[in-house]
Amino acid sequence: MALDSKTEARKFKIVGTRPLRPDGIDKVTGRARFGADMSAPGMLVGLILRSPHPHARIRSIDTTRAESMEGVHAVVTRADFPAFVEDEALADVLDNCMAGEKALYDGHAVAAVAATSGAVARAALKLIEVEYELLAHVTDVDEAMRPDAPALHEDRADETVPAGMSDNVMARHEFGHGDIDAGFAKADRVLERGYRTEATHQGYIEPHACLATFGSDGQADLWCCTQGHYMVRNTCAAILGMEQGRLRVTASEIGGGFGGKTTVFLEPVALMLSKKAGRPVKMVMGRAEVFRATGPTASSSIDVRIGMAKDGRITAGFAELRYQGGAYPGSPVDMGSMSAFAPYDLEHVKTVGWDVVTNRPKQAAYRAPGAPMAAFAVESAIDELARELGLDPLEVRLKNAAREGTRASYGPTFPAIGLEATLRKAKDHPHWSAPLGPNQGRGVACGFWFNFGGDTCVSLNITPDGTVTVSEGNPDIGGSRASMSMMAAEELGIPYEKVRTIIADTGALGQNDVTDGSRVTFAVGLATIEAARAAKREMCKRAARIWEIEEDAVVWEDGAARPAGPNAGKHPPMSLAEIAAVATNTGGPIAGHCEVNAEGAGVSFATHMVDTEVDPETGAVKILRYTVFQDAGKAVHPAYVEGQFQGGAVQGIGWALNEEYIYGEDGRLQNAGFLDYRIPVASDLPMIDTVILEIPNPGHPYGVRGVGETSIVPPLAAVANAVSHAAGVRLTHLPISPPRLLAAIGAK
Amino acid sequence: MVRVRLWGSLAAAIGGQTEIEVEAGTLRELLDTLARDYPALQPQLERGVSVAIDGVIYNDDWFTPIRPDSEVVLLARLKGG
Amino acid sequence: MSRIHVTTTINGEAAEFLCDAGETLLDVLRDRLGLTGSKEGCGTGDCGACSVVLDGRLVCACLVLGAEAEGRTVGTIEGMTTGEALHPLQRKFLEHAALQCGICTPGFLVAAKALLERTPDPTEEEARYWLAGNLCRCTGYDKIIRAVLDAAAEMREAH
Amino acid sequence: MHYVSPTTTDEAVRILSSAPGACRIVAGGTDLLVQMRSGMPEADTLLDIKRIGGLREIARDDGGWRIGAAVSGAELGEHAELVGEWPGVVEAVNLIGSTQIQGRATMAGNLCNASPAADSVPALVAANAVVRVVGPEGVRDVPVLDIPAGPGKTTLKRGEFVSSIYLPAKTGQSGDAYLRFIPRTEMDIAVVGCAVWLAFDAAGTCTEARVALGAVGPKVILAEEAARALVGTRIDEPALDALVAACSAAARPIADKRGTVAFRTHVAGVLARRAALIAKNRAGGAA
Repeated sequence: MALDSKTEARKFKIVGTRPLRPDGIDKVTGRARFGADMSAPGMLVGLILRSPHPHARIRSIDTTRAESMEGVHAVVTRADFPAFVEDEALADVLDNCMAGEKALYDGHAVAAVAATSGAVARAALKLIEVEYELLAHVTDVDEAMRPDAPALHEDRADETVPAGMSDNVMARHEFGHGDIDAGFAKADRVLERGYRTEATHQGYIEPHACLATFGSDGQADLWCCTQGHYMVRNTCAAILGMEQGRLRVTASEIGGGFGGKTTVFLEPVALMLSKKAGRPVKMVMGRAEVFRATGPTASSSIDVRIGMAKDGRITAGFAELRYQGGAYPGSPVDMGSMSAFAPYDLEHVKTVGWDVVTNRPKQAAYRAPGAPMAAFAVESAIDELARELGLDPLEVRLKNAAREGTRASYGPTFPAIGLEATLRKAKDHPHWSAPLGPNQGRGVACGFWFNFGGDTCVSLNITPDGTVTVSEGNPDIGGSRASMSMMAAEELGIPYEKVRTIIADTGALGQNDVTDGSRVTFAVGLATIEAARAAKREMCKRAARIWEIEEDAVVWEDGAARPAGPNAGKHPPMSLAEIAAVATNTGGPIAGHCEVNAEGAGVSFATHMVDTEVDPETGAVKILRYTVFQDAGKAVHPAYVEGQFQGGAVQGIGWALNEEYIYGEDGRLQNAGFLDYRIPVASDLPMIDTVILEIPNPGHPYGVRGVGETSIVPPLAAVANAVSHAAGVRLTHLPISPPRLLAAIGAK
Repeated sequence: MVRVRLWGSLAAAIGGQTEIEVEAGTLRELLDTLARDYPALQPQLERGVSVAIDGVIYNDDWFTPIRPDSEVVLLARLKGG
Repeated sequence: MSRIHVTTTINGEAAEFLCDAGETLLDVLRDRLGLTGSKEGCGTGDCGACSVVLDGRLVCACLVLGAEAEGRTVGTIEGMTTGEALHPLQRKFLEHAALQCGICTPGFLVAAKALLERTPDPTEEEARYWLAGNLCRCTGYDKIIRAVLDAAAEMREAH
Repeated sequence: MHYVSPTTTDEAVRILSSAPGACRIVAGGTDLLVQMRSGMPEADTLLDIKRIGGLREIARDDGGWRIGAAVSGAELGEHAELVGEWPGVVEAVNLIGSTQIQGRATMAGNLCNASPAADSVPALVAANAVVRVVGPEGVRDVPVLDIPAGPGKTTLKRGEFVSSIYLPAKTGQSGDAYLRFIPRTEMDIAVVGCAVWLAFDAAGTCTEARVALGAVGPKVILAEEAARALVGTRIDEPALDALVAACSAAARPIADKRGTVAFRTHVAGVLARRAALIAKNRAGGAA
């Protein structure tokens, strides 16, 4: 039953070890096929024409010259797509893929061509004439909230938005409990402060790419790099007005996503070009297109008020969060509002979030969407209060830490969680007591994130020679095929090497949710275990028939069916391979499968600790030492769990120090490349130490929690706290780029 | 009867009640009853909600059982990366 | 516009191709020769995913013209394996879980191999600076650097 | 578009002067190919100079060094003798981009790309380097300072290109240094750059100084006031303070995505002080 603990106490043989990943050889030899690595006979090259204006009405698009150019096989504009898409969110996705009435941001797609070569396609783009009526634009969240700000949409606001606000305010979210005024009255010190974070990009190294083939029979095939090919299928089908079953999507290897590949950009356009041209069409974004037109995360402006008693107890917490999520509703401010105070056990807490649109690209999910900026604000304020009251920042967090039975700031009561354990580990770690030199500072911060479950299918097949293949429907972003093989092998009691896991296309399995929400190891793992159990039951049944005993008198142990109960020892055990060898004779092929809406995902907490050194003359910041303490529930493949911790921490370091979307007065993105959108490079960093804690998730058979996202939540605040201590001045605006830090030092 | 806790925005929609009681043995019954008895919640229910039952978050599984003494909390629909 | 005929050596084997004057070596490798192991992450020399070795020098294939390969030697990720045997770097990348998504991996391996050929015993700092032109967004570089240093140690022992 | 790779400078000059449309020089190509990708210059001819005899050589010339226009940063960095004499120039070149960029990028290309933030240019100006320009009217030698005309513009005439750069003979007790500020540790364009060359007499007094600033004006700035602050001193604290003030005063930066006016102005002074101390140390004077 769903309400009871699913975790069994057991000793693992394979789970918790570090075998090589099954897709490893392909990836170290260059053989692995990513989005841009596929081609098809007769393939055309598709390219997109993008608006150079941040906000403009599209008066007309004349494609006749481009269409008549030699080598051009199709030109597509919004007029080629269905005029009406019922679902509002999907209608926004379509509008983002191909602008309708207005171009809403610099880089918004307005037309596309398919031609025999990239050179021809590029030339054709120049022949498309778009007549724009330029409109006033706004890119800053606070400016967009002013009632007189240029409006992107009319009448799109939720019923939650009070009358009289800017048309750019799309929704208001409120969470919390208690009476914050009463709480603040009990405080010895109340801190009020405003914080800002700039928009960052997921920064995956692989640009979006796809290859579409649309047949004249109305059936289509699509190859693409995505975090969820089932999502791609469903979204494209809805946008193109076709049946889902007529579109088969195959996920390529994916070169990073971090949330940014949980939606579509090129795919519907490529399909439409292919449909019109009658030939396969390949589309690959350039890096500048990735920055200009695909999912950055929201920028934020956050006001925090926290009351603290002299002993460090937080008496009340309040935050007002304003996130702009680009040109369409749906910034993750609701998630930010839910997670802002989630690590703490508070009697009085309230958060209010405002979802705002601006003339920027439509935000896409980015690793724990909405949470890192909220944590930056709250964890900075707590740090500042602790300092002012002369308290140890870890002790203050321990004193207020949420634990089992705490009513979360977003509503429910926590089951067993691991925050306190991460804090205690942090406190005992040698990093915490290591000496610091001049201009150096240490910062800590906590972070919280949800885990997801959702629709999941796994098909586990026993081959005639007793090896096992697992088919699952979630693209493998960071080693999940290894962890699925491990869980299948663990459950079946066979060596890891006997199992091979593949990512099946949309024709092979039922619906699978996207690889997001840290869900794969949890949900696909759960389904894999269930599929293995189904196969075991079938194998026990076959053995029972061979032995001519009752089915329930057979148990599966150590990779073999064994007679149990009164028959114990009467027959030699039959291994998986032995049962497989006679499957034809005992009822046919053996498989186990599981189709489930995996509910019961846990929540996840982390504490990060970082030492920084500041050059007070230039504002340069060096990361000296970094340690991640996170609860993984159960680490299936610890090396890849560490990798998630390290990768999230470093993305957070980039967000804290140098990454930002920079817009000019003209509303154009000024740094659409890796040269000036500065993600951390190897020489910027020390080793990232990790401490894995294992507080089992009661909702998973092995206790697994998702680990992918939480690691990006604490670093913004941890770094800001460390830099603030090193520089002797509180930094409230991310990124803490050298000019910003030097100005703050100069102003102190 | 199951006591359902509402988050701030939902509470505001029905006049500030942060807890309401509904007759429901499953997630579907809960959502259907809320939609019927509290039409002001309809827009949010259509946009989607997540439901925490005894601290565990569920999304769409209609037949998820709810015990009378369960803690039930409505949440904004979760989105992840 | 006539195409340029180029004769060159790729991974030790003679190769020839036709290309346009403005076409990059990366485009030639990927689109004309089917060597898709070199990746395009940026096209501007900022990410290193297209790292190849040209006449013994580590370069970004996206910043080399295809025509420049005439009479030169080119080494790509596809040439790193000898028969079935992985290069020690390739093996260490797997053992250390130094890749998550794997898109940057070919570039890192080609660049790291060039490092170890010049500096068989690099310090961590040397490895980090040498590889600063190879972006990885998944790993935070920790396991990559460990894999490179471990491979260096193993290769030194073998000598 | 055409690609040509002549083997003599004469042939190159002939193509450069006579080819119809725009002709662009390919040395390392690390700026040119990026610009071509962004569709900026419509080149009709790409002229690769790497196969021209002598252009990939580093040679002794009259006590100094003649560095061919196609010599890559990596080749410069591996030339121990050159590094020993002009460490500041070489480190400036070696700071440009990644290891991969170093495999291709050239000092002459860095100069002719005429970016105000070019790393090697302040170092070359401080070193008093001379550029050899070949063209239809023959060969001329030009101080580095006179090559850039403004962002993206040089004083080279049609048909001309740079064939080599000459670093003068190192004099007695002298040393050079280049420092730049970037937000990361690698891979960025200089927000501010500063090169210092110093010469001392036997008593340790600075007899000559050249200070050059990058990324704080439309082109490299030779900060003569800053140099005067050092000459006649032992590079002591008052001299350094004067240097800092003079460099900040000489800076004429703009605010852009890489830095503010205030930041660049301040950091120009900070880097000058640090670079001067390194140069002094290299010249043999104890820092």
